[in-house]
Amino acid sequence: MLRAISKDWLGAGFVTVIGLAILFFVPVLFDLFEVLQMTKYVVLALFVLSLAYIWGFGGILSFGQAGFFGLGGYAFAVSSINMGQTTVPFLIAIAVAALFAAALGYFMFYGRLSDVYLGVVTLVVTLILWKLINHTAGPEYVIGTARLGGFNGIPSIPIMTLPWQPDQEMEPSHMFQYFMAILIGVYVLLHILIKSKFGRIAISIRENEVRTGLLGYDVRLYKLAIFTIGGAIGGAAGAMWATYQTFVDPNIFSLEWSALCLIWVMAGGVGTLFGPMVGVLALEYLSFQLGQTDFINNLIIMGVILIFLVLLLPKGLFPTFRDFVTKHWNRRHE
Amino acid sequence: MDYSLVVAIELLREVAGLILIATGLAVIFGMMRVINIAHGEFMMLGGYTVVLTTKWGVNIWVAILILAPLVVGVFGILVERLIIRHLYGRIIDSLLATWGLSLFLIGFVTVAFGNTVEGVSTPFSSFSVGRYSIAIYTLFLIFAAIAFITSVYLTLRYTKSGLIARATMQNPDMVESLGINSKLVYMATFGIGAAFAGLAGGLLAPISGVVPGMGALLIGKAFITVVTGGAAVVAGTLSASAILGSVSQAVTFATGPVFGDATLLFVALILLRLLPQGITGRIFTRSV
Amino acid sequence: MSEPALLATSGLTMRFGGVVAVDQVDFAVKAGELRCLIGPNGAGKSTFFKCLTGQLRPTAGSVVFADQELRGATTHEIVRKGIGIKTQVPNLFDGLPARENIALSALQNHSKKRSEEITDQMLELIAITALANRDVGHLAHGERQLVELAMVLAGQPRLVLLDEPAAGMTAEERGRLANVLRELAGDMSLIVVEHDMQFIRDIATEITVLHRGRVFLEGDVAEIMAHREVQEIYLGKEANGAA
Amino acid sequence: MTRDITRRSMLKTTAAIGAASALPMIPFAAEAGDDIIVGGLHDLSGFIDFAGIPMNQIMLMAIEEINAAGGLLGKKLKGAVYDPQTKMPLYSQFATQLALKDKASVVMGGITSASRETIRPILHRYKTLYFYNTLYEGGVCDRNEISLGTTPAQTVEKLVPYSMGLWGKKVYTIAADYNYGQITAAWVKRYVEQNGGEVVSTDFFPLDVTNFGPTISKIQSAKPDMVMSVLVGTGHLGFYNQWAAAGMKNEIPIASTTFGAAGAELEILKPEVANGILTCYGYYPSIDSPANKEWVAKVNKRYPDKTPLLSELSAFTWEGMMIWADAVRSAGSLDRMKLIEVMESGKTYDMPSGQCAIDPLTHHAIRDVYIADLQDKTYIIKKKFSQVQPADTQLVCNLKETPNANKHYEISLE
Repeated sequence: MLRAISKDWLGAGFVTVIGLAILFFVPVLFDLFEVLQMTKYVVLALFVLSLAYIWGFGGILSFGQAGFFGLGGYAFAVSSINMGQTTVPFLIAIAVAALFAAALGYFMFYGRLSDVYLGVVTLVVTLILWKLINHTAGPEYVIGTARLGGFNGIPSIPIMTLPWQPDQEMEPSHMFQYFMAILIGVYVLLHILIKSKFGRIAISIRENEVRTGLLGYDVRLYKLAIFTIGGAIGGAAGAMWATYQTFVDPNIFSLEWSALCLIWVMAGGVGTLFGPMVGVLALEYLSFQLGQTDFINNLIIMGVILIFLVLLLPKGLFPTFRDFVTKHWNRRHE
Repeated sequence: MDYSLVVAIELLREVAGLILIATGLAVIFGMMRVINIAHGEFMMLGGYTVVLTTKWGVNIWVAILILAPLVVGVFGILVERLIIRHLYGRIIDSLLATWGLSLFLIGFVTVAFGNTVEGVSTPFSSFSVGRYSIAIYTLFLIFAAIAFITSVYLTLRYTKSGLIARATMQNPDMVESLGINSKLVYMATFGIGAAFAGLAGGLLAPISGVVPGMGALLIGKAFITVVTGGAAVVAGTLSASAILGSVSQAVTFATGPVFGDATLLFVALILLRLLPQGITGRIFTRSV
Repeated sequence: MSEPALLATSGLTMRFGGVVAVDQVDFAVKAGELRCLIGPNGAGKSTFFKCLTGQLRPTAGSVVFADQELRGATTHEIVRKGIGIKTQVPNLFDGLPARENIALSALQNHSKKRSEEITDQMLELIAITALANRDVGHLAHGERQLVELAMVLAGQPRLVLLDEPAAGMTAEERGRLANVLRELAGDMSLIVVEHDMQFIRDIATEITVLHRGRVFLEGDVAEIMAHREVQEIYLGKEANGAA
Repeated sequence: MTRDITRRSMLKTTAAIGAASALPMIPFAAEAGDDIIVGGLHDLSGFIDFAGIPMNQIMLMAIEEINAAGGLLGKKLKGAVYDPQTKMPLYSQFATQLALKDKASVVMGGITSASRETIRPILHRYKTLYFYNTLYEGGVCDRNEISLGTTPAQTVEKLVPYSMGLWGKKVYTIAADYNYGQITAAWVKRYVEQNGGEVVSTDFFPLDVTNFGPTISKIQSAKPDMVMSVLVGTGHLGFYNQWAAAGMKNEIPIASTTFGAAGAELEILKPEVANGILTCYGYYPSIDSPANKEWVAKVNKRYPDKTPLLSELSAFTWEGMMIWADAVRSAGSLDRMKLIEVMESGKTYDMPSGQCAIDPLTHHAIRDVYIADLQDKTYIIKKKFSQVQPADTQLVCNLKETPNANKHYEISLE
């Protein structure tokens, strides 16, 4: 017990220290292009945390995590174009995604839906969002001064500013550091949350929902809270994505994004926060490298990798690696 | 009057289309708890089988009704042996693996056959309903779907293998204790599901574009139909196809295809909300 | 009735379509009482149990616990009012150690530190301290039953509902359980749904017999055991079958 | 196709260098050397690879030809080719890489408007000259971009009166439900009305629609003289098959400014389905001019096994390369502003597609446009229009007045 707890905190502390080191040293050591690439991984890592948390530590499998990502992105795009600043829009994006998650969560959890079936509802809702936003090509779909743009999406989204410097667009290296700080902050907060009473009950829901209810906990409320937190994080990531790319299009809601998010979590390992972030890095980097080669159709390679990942590393990269290390460590110390 | 008849035929055609694309998925899903994301690509393979074999001189009906299901069915058995059998009871893993398979197949077909293979033209001509003319092939599709679902029903209801299949759906753990080789049942099921997908792809080949990415256009609807339908293969697919197909097509006639599709999803959502345990409860009790 | 009942149902009815599983049951348990609920298969015991726990919403009638109406409340609300529920099949967090399981229950109303203390008390009370750090998924069925009981008690309920708590236990475990239940009675009320007549003899003071969804008879052990009709409808078949 | 890929030996070395240099954890040291880097961003896999692969092939062929003639400014050209896999995040990533790491002198590519709007601001920000060679809805106003594709005002304006003259004044429009479809449909309506006709209905279809039964019935009940198709993508291919199957092909004729744009429809649909569809583009392989015949022969010689689909997209990619190379030679420099000034000078280029110039106000091509009738997979050119202006973009864009513009305008016809 003691060992388990200290190990957990040690791991989280270690990850945080690495994160801070990356935050401070990357902009110094790497050139503009590499900083931009790493900013992308940071945003996606935050996105994947949203699912890693609700799935790994609340047992809620969402097939539609892209819905929150997309809502955050669109909310940020529309509000920042209208307001001419970015701090409030960032909060709006988080709020919109969180509110949508809360409403959807209420519909699902208080309707006593369960398990994968819940996954299907999240998937269908995201598909509806995708369909509808795709349909907004006409000039009548306008919010304030922001055209929704249908299939082509919203271009020219303002670049985020620091909350305390609203007049100055962030330099790429500052954006990287700002986003990295957000990522570290969310990671640490989630870790604290997981270790709290709330987190323990959330895990007990994942382990045995019925029993948790029989102990007098309002399972629906807990799930709703977890799902809403996940939605808020997804929305934040979406807003960061929008400002990073300076555009959003409906494909942000697509099945592909939801599936990618699932795959990153799966590949990294369900039930950890660190693993899925590694999963993002590994798979996105791979996809990027594949784009630079042309010896064979890239879909073939991605497909084969996915199949092998599932067949050979079913627990995910990080847990497999961790178990391997622990096993050897124990052997040496026995 | 003519117009109502035309609308009715189109409604039936949409329902028939859903039945065709969903049944294979439903068989695999209902019996094996495997969500085959590559189902759309299995249909694409069926389409390619028809397009390529007719090009080599094979009669189009042989290609659609025999070769497409045969080729894709054999391929399905291969996939089951190589990939799926390692993943029973792991619903999410099987989903990811079949997604990988789907990407692989799109890429592979593109490389092997190219993405611009000349299609087949639609057999039969058209007939007139008043001032409207309708492709006879539309009627053929409707009858094909009826024949298809009827034969699935009869097989499940009256044959020994149908009995085994139903027993597997009720309680997969029991089958082994009845002295039946469940591995064989699963292999056959996956093969049959794949063959259905191949047949559907073959039947749709003459009226859609046969391209490597065509599966992605079909899988979403098929998936939603199956999930809405629930555990019972025939009743589920039939009822879900009927409701979703007719409602969405009616809305399409009234407004346009955008709201038709959105309505399909929305109706599915309402159905799932109203019948949460009744429809899918049995399938998912053991999952995740 | 000299003192007011802690839990009382009146006219409690549960219909499934045309079938009446529980038919206008009036039932009352006093504070500190240990009551057994028996009846042949299909007598409506389980349905009645689920009506009390909120897993089913009764068609008609009322359930009053400590002067509050429970009908329509959800399970967790009912638990919060002070009713502990032990289900028929042990329902545990298989991936977690026994200690963690029990602590999760105590956490409901207490701080982390206090709930650790309560957990230790419960482990001692049920005499399962030896199992404290083992994952409950790896325990034997009877051991799991005991862990679950400890878990329910850690929530410090005023009334505990137990559905066949002795199922799957060794004779030794069953004896231990009977002792614990007898000890608990007085501090809290207990309602035990049970099949095992030997176990009932060991613990019971008062027995309610359900038959065809109705209360057939109430009385103490000796009375019920001696009743001819009870023997016919219930003991005649069940006792032989169980023996 | 595999065989074509293995041929791209030169490309492989580029890719290998690119792969090694892109490891984010290793600070990039190797420089691209003295070569001039030409960036290519075309979808080589994913659902529009049928368009991207020929464009890429033609771009590489142009590089080879320029190198064979001694290169530019005494240096060799080197293609830096990436496959964005039809994913917008990869588009932005590779565009950034081309601009910042590969230090590309020019970037060719982007196929959908979405991909263009992804990379255009990036290349604008990092001052890397950009050629967009695809037909689109018009409205880009950016001095850093040269847009060579035709826009609705160039094609719809010609096709509508021509086909109405042949068939009649009642038009039914079916269009893809996105910006290109919406805007083109609006232009169709304007030109139909200007020519005294009537659009009886305009239906929009999401790109994933495959069943057109209801629409075909609706068209039959509206009884138009012709159908104007602005359908796009492989899902919409089903319309032509279902149209023919319903026996409508010989009843109501179809004109289109999208059919066969990248050549795929032509290959996939049987002649009995596709024959008789009237189209309008800035290029057809059957253009009867010495320049075009020579070019087509060159392409066939370079890719004898499987010849790339020749269409506006691939032909204009060639033209983009040639116009850029000419500017480099004239300016004697790779300086972006100098090249832009050369191209803005109103120079006329003789190209396989005919005569072409860059409109200095919009950076769009002023070019020859053709109307052709499709018969048995061959386009029979019916009419040629010389030097057609990009009148739509001219409505919203004037780079002489606002040289710093960096925007894609929605051209409103309200």
